[in-house]
Amino acid sequence: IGGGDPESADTSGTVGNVDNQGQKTTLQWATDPDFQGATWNKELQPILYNNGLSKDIEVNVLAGPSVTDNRRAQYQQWLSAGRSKPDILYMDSGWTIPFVVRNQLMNLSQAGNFPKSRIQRVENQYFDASVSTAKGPNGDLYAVPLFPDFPTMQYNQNYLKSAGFGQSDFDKWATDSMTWQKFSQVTKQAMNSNDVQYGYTFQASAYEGLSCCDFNEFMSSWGGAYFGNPEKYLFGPVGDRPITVDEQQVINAIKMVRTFIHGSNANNTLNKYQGNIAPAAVMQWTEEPSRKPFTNGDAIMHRNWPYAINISGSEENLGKDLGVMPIPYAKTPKQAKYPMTGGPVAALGGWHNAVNPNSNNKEAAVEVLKAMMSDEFKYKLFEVLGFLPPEPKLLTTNRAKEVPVMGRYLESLRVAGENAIPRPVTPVWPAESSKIAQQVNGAFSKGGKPKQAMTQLKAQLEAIESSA
Amino acid sequence: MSTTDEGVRESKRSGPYVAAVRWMENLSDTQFAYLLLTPVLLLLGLIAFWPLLSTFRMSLFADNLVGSEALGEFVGLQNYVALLTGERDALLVRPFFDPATPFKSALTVTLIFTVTSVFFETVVGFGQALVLDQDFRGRRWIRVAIIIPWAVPIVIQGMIFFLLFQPNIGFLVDPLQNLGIFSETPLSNSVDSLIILIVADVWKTSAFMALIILAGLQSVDRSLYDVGRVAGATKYQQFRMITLPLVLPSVLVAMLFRTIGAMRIYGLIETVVGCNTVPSLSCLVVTTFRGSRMYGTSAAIAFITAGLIGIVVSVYIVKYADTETGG
Amino acid sequence: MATETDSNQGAFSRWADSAIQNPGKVYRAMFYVAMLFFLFTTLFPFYWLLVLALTPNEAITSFGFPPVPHGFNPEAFVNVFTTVPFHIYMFNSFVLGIATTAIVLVLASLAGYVFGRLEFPGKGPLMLLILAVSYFPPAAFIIPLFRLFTGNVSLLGVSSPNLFNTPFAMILPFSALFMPLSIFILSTFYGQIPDGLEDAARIEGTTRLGALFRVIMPLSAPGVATAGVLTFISVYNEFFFSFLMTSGEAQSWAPIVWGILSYQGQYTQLYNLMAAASIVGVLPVAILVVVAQEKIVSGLTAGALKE
Amino acid sequence: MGKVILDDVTKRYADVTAVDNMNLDIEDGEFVTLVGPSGCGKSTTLETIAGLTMPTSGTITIAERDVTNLPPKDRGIAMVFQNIALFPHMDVYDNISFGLRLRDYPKEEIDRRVERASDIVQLEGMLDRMPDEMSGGQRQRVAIARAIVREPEVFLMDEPLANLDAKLRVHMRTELQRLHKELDTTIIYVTHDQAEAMTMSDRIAIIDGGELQQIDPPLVCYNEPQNLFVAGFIGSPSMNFVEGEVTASGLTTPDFDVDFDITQMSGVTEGDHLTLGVRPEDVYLREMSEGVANPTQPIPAQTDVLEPMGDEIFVYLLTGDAADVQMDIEGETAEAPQNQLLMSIDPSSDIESDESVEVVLDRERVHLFDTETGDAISHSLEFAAVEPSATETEAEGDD
Amino acid sequence: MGKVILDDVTKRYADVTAVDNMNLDIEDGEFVTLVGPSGCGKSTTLETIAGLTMPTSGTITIAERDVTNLPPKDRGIAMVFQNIALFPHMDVYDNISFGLRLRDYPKEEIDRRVERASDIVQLEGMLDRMPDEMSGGQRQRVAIARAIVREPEVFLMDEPLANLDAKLRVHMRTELQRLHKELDTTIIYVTHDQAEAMTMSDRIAIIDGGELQQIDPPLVCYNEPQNLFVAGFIGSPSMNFVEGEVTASGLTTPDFDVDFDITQMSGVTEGDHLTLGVRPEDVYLREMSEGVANPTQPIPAQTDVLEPMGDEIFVYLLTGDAADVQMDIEGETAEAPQNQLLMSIDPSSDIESDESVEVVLDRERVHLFDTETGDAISHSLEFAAVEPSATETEAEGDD
Ligand SMILES: Nc1ncnc2c1ncn2[C@@H]1O[C@H](COP(=O)(O)OP(=O)(O)OP(=O)(O)O)[C@@H](O)[C@H]1O
Ligand SMILES: Nc1ncnc2c1ncn2[C@@H]1O[C@H](COP(=O)(O)OP(=O)(O)OP(=O)(O)O)[C@@H](O)[C@H]1O
Ligand SMILES: [Mg+2]
Ligand SMILES: [Mg+2]
Repeated sequence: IGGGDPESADTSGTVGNVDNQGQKTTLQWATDPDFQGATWNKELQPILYNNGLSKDIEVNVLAGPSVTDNRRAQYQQWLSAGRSKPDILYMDSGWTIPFVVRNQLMNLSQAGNFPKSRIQRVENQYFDASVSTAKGPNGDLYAVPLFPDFPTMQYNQNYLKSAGFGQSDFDKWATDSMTWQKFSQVTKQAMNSNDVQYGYTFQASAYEGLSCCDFNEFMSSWGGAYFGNPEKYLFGPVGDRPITVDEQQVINAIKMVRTFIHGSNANNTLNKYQGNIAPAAVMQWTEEPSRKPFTNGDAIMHRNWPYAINISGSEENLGKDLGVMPIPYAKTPKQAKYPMTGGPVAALGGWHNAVNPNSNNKEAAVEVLKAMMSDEFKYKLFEVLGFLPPEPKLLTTNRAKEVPVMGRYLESLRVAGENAIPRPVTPVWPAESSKIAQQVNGAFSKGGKPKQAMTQLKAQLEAIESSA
Repeated sequence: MSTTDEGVRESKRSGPYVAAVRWMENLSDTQFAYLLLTPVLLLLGLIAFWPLLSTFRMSLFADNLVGSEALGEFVGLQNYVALLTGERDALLVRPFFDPATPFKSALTVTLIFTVTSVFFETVVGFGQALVLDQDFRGRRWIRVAIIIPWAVPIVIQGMIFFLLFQPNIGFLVDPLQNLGIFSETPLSNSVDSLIILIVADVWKTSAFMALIILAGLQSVDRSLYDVGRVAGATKYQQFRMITLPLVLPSVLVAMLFRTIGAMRIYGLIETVVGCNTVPSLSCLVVTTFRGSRMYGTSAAIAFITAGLIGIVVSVYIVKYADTETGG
Repeated sequence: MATETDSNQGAFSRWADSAIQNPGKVYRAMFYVAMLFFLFTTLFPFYWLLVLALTPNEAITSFGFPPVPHGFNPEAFVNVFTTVPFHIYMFNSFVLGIATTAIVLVLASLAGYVFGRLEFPGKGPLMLLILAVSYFPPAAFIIPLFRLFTGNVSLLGVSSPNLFNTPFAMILPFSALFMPLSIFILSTFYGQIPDGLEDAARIEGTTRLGALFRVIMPLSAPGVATAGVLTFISVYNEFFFSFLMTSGEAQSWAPIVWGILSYQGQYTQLYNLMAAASIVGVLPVAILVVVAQEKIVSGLTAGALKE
Repeated sequence: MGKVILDDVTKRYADVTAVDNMNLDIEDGEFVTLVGPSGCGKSTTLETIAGLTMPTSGTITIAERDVTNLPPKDRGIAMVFQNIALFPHMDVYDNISFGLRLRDYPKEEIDRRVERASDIVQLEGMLDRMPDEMSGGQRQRVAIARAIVREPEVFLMDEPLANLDAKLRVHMRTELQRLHKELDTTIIYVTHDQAEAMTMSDRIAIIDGGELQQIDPPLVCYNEPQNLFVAGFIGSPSMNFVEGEVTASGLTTPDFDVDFDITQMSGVTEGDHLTLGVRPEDVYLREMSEGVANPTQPIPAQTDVLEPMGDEIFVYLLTGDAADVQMDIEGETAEAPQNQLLMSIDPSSDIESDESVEVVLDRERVHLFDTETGDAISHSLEFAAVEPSATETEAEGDD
Repeated sequence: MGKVILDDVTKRYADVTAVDNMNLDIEDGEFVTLVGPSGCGKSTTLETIAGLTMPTSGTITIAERDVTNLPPKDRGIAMVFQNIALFPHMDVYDNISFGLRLRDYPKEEIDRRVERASDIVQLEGMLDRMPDEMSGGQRQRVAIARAIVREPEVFLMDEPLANLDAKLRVHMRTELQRLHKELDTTIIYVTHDQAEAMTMSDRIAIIDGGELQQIDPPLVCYNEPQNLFVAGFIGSPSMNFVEGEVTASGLTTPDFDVDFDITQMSGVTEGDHLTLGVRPEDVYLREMSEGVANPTQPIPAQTDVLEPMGDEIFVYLLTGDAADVQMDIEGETAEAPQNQLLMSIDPSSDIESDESVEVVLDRERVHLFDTETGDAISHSLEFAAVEPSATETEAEGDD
């Protein structure tokens, strides 16, 4: 079964070299259906040519499934079978690393036509969290982030206004969000002063989204972590790192959520928090079911990805009444036990591009990645598809601010991006993720016992870690 | 002309075709049987048996999560042992078998699902087939109506039931909760979810049963009912003594394949509740296969699943063989 | 009120009396009750699908009972085709379905004849072997098959043809995996045809195979049609191989599941389009299948099964 | 109790009238046989009586109850089907006991009856065979046994002995008659075997084209057929028919004349077209006709084909002009061609083919029919030619 | 070309031997009829010839080719099945033309043949009916037509006329015989109708329990049956059998004696147990026996039941002691009980039941069989009693 071969160092390759051949090279880019058709041919590809890509290189979009698991399954299939197409692979930051670890992606750090300067630019200017999920254990770069994704807390200003909050609060929260405690009070207050169905909606179904993201945020914002110090252990070494899910701050995070759902009178809840602000339904909600009531004005607070900002913030929905702030926190970074935790942490999403090591056109593929790194391409992506630029500095420019809807909330997004925390993705993460989701979801439920669940989870994670 | 006529005709056609036909006609029953089975066996050999053998080989190797090679070293039956003793449960989405939590371990969930859904599908499918077997105006449209669920793709079937039981979308959660049937979040509750899955499966695949049983009903020689009627059989007696025994082989085939299908349930789970909530045997196969690239484990679970199915369906096989021999 | 129940009772007891005298009435009534019950239970979720299709995606929230569409948005049925080339996916599925069905019916007929009408050593074990194919989850086949169809398997130095993104990469596995069901159905039906008719055909000059295709198969028309319909719909709905044996583009023979999946985004699902697409994809098939089945059955058996 | 009455029963299929305005009045305990050409509606008549087919119009009464709309099971009948229709999934025992098991008879009673019935049809020891392991005749016997175990009020039997050999058939006939007496049931029986019809029935109903032609005791049908159809149908081999014209002195046919006193015959006038009918056994070689009290004039003929049957010989005679022509075997119908006469004689006669002979007819057994309508006019020419007696006195003694 | 030879053919089912060591040698163009009791193996024999059943042992030769292992289609046969076996999904035309269409005959040829065949079986105008819209007899005719359009070398017909009425049956017989001549085919025919067997066949093969009993021309079988079984089977009503013991003066039975010269009879010695057989038509009322050249002594008897058959009357006689006993109808077998004698007489006789009469037997037509083995010993007592002539000269003239 084919793996990546490091012999890809086809050093002599330059753009000119490809050019000299006078032959068209057609590359296949497996990517999201969003890129199909005119979007690519008319709007995005021309930008590449404007930014140094030879006209002899043509990129065809191979639209695959948008559902991330399905895409991963496809790649696993293709790469294991050693297929040479597609040349460029669009990869979830949540599962790029296992492919790297298995040598199934081309090492860009060793690619002849991907100079050190480029690598440095990625390392220095891109969101750190994103870059960390595109690198191998040896620190080499295997993928170039195309766009990142950070959840934020979105809210309906109307309800908060009638609860006595005002624009100044909103402005402040935009970059400097609040503690969970304050959050619960604000939400409760707004619920009391409005006739609204739901207070706070988020996603707590037993699925990947809970372990990678929603719960990861709750936990990290309490200063907790799955595997001890994220700076050291986030991506391994598997089997040789602490497992810290049974620490008190993790348990507290669960108790806090239990309070949100079941009220502080229920077992295993926290007193200082306002309870009953989230419906029990969150326990079976994923993104869309949780978003719908919010977009429709039936909820006050809602945690979701930037795509939801675009929808809820559009004119026919909440429009300007949509407020956005970074995710609230329980502990500040200083108070938090581990680095990278505490404060308005945001789970990292987003997608990278990597090169198929079996491709017959690796050089040309690298050229394409390089052209995609141009600012103009990133802006265009933001404008056309609403995908955030992967560099914090591009979020502060006027061009970015002019992008409809999303342009209004760039500051919040930047803060989120700077506090982003990747999931601890390793080859065993899928197994760990489902255990985490199960235990956490179980602990959230009415009769859940956080302490016991986390002790169990620790044992389960230990078993997984040790078996790998 | 007369007598030699056929002879002439026969000899006019000659050559390899006639030779081949003659050769085939002269084969003994056994030879002929194997000849006719050749294409099927070739196809299955290439597309089914060979891959299965190769997968079986995979099941004898350790998982390799990290390296570039898909498989680790040869470990013999260790994967099977680890799975059956529960040693590998940690790496599975849910334990393979855990009597303490029957609704959260793959084997028990699968068996509960299979027994219940096949039972209801048989009853409902038989009922539908009996209705469709009647002659009435508009029967064709009723038939469309009954077939429709079977034609619905699993993704959509999943979506239908997923949305029906979403608190802010569907309309079934509150009433069912008020009746005390379901919890307020049925899709995060293993028991409720299993019930929903069974209902969804019965909805869709009863049509499968109905179609096969209907075909069986249509093949019954109508004059036997005349005999039955004259002999004084009530409708029910006709059903029990004539219809039922004569369609029994069809019913068994339908149940056999539904049982196999139910024991491999996956797609519906994935689209309605997810394998975390309702783990089936196939869930274990797919999650280890797609998620973690635990190919050895995955292959071993696949073979264990197949073995379990084999054990369960042997009940039918015995019954089926009975009806075949006219017993 | 009292009189009303009275007259109700009167009507009911009158009906009951006449029913006792004429049990045919009871059967008729039971029949209608059963029919309505089945109609309701099978169509209700489908109606729900229609409600979803007609409701704009953003308005898909808080339905009451009975659910009615929030808003009326028939454009969904148009958008289904403008968003992705759904008709091409449907076409692909049709081609795959018909090709698979044809292969399965021919091969399964041969095997069904063998298992249904002949006695020979090894019959039982062979049937079990073939049945065993369907015991395995599709995942158990995929790795070797994928390698086979991407030209990664070689025998005696000849490597397998690259069938990925061609219909064959799906038709072959479909045929193999749906074969056991058809074999079992057909052998059941073929086994029930009286020997006399096969004898008559052979006396008239058919070969054994000729008798199969000219007499046994037509006489088993309900069974053949059912096997065909089940196979066709199974292909139409198949997920695993449909998903992995093509890269997913309409022009790469991706079937209808890909069409429906393409209304799903990373986080969003266009429920209304998915619902509309499935109605568009399913309804014609169901009608076609029923009409075809009736045609097949009546065409092959003509009056044979009439009373 | 088992009186069966069909009142104006008609059954029409799309383009065929299978039963046409049938009126039958069958007494309790009577044994009535339906006969008629293939496709004349016998089975359909039984089916309407059984309730398997709804008549298009008319009513059916069994045992004084109008059963026209009753389901078969409430009509108190048992039936042997022409197509046998055994249950393929049941062995012989289960097939036979089917009706009894339906009625929850006690096991011993069922066993007893099944044993008796299988004795009657001589299937002892085959009770555990499946239908497809039996010969045609064996299956038919199972079907008979299945009906007789029921002991119903009315038996309907559709050619129940068609597949049995002569000896078994004789045996079965006796058994059925005994059963008929013993159970005192009404039996409506369809057969194409004349001997069966003749020996077993109280009355025979002859049907043609769905219409009842005659219903009478067997010998009445044989000796006094009401019309040409019945005359030709009953009796095997069939009655000889010769068309002719009435002259003053009797009947003139193309080949020979038969004289009789036309004044003695009501409704016959000179110039009428009549058909003369005479059965083969009533044609005698002139030299062997001593036993015939009242023969006709000798008729010259030539013998053609001889068919020795063991206990008799059938002699095909060519009369008149045709005596030179070879027998015309291209004939489209089963009726003998105009100029052919069939004679049945004793096997001891040493007649040869292609011999010139003279034959006579037994006047007492010559029938006359209206050629047009087919209705019978007379069943004997006895008195007509010899003694102008009684009835019509204005007779013109012409000879 | 259509010579059919069965050589030691045996067919065994699980527990039944359906055909037991059958040897048949059927000439080209011959018309052979198989008869025998139900279940004796007639259909099975045809099936082995057709190739539908593989014989357990033995070989089959058709037209000088060993076809034992050839498929049916290559044997040049057509067959009419006992169970008719029409293709229910085809209309009459398609059923009849099936074999021709298989052989790609031109459309016109097919039409021509189908039309002719449907004419022969009188199904004109029914070509577009489906089998289930036809009566039993009509279906059977379709089956016949399906076979005859093929014009093969060998016809196998399994009770092809069982469901037809007498007239049609006579017609069909003629047609089949004509076809037989015209096509010069070999026909192997199964029937349970004696008249059919007698009139149509060149030879009759009598089978019992799977074993061939006798194969001879019809009259030979009738007049010289080789054993008790054949004697009892052929002829309807059946031959009368009386068991007796040989005495010096002839045969003594419990009820009467028949004298003959036992010395004239090879293989018969005093004390042997023999069975006397005499056909009903060879039993005469003494006063009507003028025509009998060589009658036995008168036998006193009493008439019992009379069965008028139209052209003859069956008289059941009780002889000897039994003359006082009522006819025993509980009899288990179809054979007449020991002391009962059946006589067939002319319908003109005015005999009544319960009358005392004297009857004589026609010596020339009295058969003797070995009671034990059933083998025939003599088919006439003619010479035996009157003129001790020829053959054995050491005869002891005992009377
Ligand atoms: N498949 C079978 N299995 C067992 N026994 C069988 C099978 N087929 C026929 N037999 C037996 O073989 C014997 C001969 O059957 P066959 O059909 O040849 O009789 P037949 O002479 O045609 O009788 P009939 O006149 O009743 O049609 C019968 O006793 C029958 O029961
Ligand atoms: N379902 C039907 N559709 C149309 N015509 C039919 C149907 N059933 C019977 N017939 C016709 O009705 C007529 C009477 O049929 P029936 O079966 O009563 O005849 P039958 O007297 O029993 O003849 P046979 O002696 O041949 O059995 C026939 O001409 C037949 O073709
Ligand atoms: Mg009939
Ligand atoms: Mg037979």
